[in-house]
Amino acid sequence: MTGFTSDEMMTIAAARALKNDDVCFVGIGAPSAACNVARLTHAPDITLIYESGTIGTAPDVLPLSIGDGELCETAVTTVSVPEMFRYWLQGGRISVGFLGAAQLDRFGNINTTVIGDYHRPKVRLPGGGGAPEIASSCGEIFITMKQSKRGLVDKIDFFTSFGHGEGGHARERLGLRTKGPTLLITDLAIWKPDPETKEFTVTALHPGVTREAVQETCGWPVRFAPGLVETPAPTALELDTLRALRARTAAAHGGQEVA
Amino acid sequence: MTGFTSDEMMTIAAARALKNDDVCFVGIGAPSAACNVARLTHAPDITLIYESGTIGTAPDVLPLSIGDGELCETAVTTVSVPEMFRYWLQGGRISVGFLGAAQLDRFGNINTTVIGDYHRPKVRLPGGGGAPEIASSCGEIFITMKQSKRGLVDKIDFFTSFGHGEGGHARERLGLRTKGPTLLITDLAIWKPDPETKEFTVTALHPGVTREAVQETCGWPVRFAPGLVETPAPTALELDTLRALRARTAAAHGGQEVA
Amino acid sequence: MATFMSLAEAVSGNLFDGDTAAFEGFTHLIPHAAAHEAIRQGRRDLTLVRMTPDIVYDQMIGMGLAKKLIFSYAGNPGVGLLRRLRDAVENDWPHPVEIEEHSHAAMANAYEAGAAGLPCAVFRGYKGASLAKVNPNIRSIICPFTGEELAAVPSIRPDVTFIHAQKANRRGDVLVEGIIGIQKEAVLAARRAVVTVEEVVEDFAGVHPNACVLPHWTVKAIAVVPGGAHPSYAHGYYARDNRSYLEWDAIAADREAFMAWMKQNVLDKDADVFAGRVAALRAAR
Amino acid sequence: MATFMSLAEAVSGNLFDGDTAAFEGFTHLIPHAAAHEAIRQGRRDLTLVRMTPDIVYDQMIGMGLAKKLIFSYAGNPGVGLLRRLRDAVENDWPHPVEIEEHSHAAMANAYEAGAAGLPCAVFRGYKGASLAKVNPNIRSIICPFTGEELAAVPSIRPDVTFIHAQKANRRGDVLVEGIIGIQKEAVLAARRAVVTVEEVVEDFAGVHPNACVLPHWTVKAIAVVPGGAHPSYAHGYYARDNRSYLEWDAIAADREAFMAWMKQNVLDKDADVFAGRVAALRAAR
Repeated sequence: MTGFTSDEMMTIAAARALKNDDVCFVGIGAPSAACNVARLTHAPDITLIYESGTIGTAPDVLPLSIGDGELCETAVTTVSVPEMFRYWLQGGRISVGFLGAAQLDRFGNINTTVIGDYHRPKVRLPGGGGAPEIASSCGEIFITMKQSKRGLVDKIDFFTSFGHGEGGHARERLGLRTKGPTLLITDLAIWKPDPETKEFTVTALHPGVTREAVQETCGWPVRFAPGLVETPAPTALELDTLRALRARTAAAHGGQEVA
Repeated sequence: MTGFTSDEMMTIAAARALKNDDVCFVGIGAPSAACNVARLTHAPDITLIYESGTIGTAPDVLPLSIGDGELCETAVTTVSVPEMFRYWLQGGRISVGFLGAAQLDRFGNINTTVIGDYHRPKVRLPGGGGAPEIASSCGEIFITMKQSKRGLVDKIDFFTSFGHGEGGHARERLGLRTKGPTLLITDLAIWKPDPETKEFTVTALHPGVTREAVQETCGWPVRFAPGLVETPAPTALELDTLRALRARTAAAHGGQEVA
Repeated sequence: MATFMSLAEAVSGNLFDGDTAAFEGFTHLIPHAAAHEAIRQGRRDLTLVRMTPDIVYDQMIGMGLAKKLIFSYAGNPGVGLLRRLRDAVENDWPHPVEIEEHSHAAMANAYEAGAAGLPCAVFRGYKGASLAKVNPNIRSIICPFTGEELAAVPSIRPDVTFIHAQKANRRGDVLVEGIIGIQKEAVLAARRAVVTVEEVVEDFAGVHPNACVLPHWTVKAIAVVPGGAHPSYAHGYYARDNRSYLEWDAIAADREAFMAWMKQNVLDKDADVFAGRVAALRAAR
Repeated sequence: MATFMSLAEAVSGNLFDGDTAAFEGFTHLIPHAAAHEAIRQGRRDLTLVRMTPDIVYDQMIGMGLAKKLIFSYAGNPGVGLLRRLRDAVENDWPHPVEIEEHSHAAMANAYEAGAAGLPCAVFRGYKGASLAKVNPNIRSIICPFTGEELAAVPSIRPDVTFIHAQKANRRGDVLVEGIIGIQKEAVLAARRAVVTVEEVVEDFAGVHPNACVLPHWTVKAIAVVPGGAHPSYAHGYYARDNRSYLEWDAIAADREAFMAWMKQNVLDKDADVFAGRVAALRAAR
């Protein structure tokens, strides 16, 4: 890996998954960067929605919170939070929900609530926010996170949001009519659920990444797809766009890093 | 009765019932005139709300519909119709609802739906519109209508909106926590519900009106309160205000009468 | 994705025999031009949804488009009854029309629930009201926390919703201002939405951030029809034609007068006539 | 009826020990000045309701005001965890805090139901989510038309809601613009509402007809506190103080550093300091 970082590769691979006609519910952090890189490269007409109520927003820099002023200033319209969750999310108008995770299991179930017991937690995490209903109401879910044994775990401590449950047809059994997690993009690889078992399976390794590196940073035995390919390296345009966005963001936020 | 019509007396008596700090849900026609006369005389700060979503409106002329443009132009704010019915009416923020009626019984139950059988009606009337929930959600209900045996009937054909049902504690039995009809203002008299039976009882006769005239235009045996008084005649200010409002309205609507 | 096209194309491509269709606009911005186009195209067996049917549905019912009507107040605002609707309900002319009647609160909540993707709306209503006895679609649920009985009605999910709005921008976003009524909900509750607009502007620069805007991806087709709400009005463009509402009472009172008026003013015309109809009303706004 | 008064009077007259209180503002317009006044007045045993507790509740919890917290996302936006809240939940410091945790969708619906005067909110949510197992206030109802199971949560009806807004007019009507969040619902759901504003204007002439305005009769008290949202922001007035959010992480990490910071910046100050805190941030907006 030369010329770009694994974090840049992750963000750019995530950006590529978005289409020009997607309506995307954006979480903060890595998803926000990926969505805006998509908008600034191959998907200029993508609709980005933040849960603060800003619909069709086009920020020049990445927001530090999901409710930064620029999101509103550049939005097509800004609605109330109840309307956002009722008409736009629950109403089924979002094609892609982009989520991060503190803990993730092989079936795309996410924990951002607690490490340990819920009532006497070892670590109290922020909780779900919009995630439980983003996971059930969006057409499909993309997940992005850096790999680590603490993050990709055999069993999550708490189901903050439901992915494919114990796998197979778990979603249908719950009455869910949306696809759930269809894509996991990490700093090392691209994963897609097996059509039958719904277990996340590596379908592409980022340039220079080995199978061993993926397994060493994952808490379950990794399956690799038969037709495993290499993720195309970032193009100059993609890298320039992401770096310029990050530079504008750093300047605007007074040198602050975006989490 | 000289110097004013019975219709003018009715409107002015209705206007007097409104207080400066009332928040009033206004029906069209006579209620609208009464509410605006109140606003232009003793209740300048009254909040008038029309079901089109216009809150705190102050029209210079009477609207022909509940959604005339001037209602919006002079309103403090204009909200959507679902918000109007959820936050403002059902939310319990309206102190007085003003209703008219095609048929009314002695307990303040109103029919504006059908004459005859619902499924094979003799006359199909407009229906309830906002009335069913205005009748249950407003703090109290004022009713205004001209007297006639066709209007004030022994039994209504259809309960479009519920007043005091069969009387007594019927509202409490239904779980209603609002007062329901507390005042009926006709072209001949002022009626209030008996504290026990909830039957409308005449408490004041308009100037020059006899008990016989009230009975002749009412379909049930009329009860008169012991302390029956005479409604004070319209003052010059009240009459001038109502007539000027009607003149401005006629001019603005191109000679059209307001129903 | 909104596509700009003629009103005739927008109607023929989105309204089909047997559809459940909503033409909404609460007194303001009533989509009369779209309704007239539906009449000209001779659509049949429609389930027509609208809180306040008024003239626009009186015409459609009288011309035989309606199989069923879902509504909450069937009057000519400020004038009186709807005579074509009455003739259908009382005398089955031109054919029987099934009715499903609600209160405004129920219809508003049902559109809201439709926009929110829910199967039903829950609200406090219909207490002691006879409609709950004659309409099997008025049911109840029990609050699992307080035990209170609340009313429930099915959400409204039209196959197609027609609205009239002030403006679209070049991308196809739609701006509705003033008395916004139930338009946003009616559009978002529908599978397809068709919007007629007064005009197309480059963008909505300077519009209030919380104005009612329907993004282009919520709308199927946009047709530019200046005056398309007449005799209703468009806030900022032209006033309500109160005289037409009054005159309608006499026209609709007689079947032959009605048919003659519809031939002359609807069947033999097209959407272009609406601009002329509001010309004299622009000064008043 | 809204009465203009000092923030100290507005808080002492409307917030009492044991109250259920909401301080709302979704990232934007967070009522920090009102929260600081509540801390100075030493209120206790509060049930604090807020979708996104963030710094404002981290401070109140750390200072011992909270008996219970009802929330849906407890993070320092863009920074990380809330260390005072964690210390209370994990270590009972300064005392145990009961938590009732929901999703954003549930909280938004619960405020909406509160504003709508309903006992509960009904929505499609919590499918497969563990919260439904640990929070007894997450229940379900069955749609009487389709049989679908929907989630139900109790509506939120605070004793008092505090919000910060851009403007009041002389009558006491309040204007909120930009990211309006949950403010209207939080005010209308409450028995009493207290609003801090950036400024008072003669009237809202020219404001968009569908802007978010809370009429004066929905508000109890208004206090003029320029900068009162700092380190949150006020659209059109000043930018978010992102640096303060980052710095909070270190301050809140240590109990003594926290107490010293609170003494210096809250207990020993009054509402007048907020104007100065945003002075340098006005240029950015």
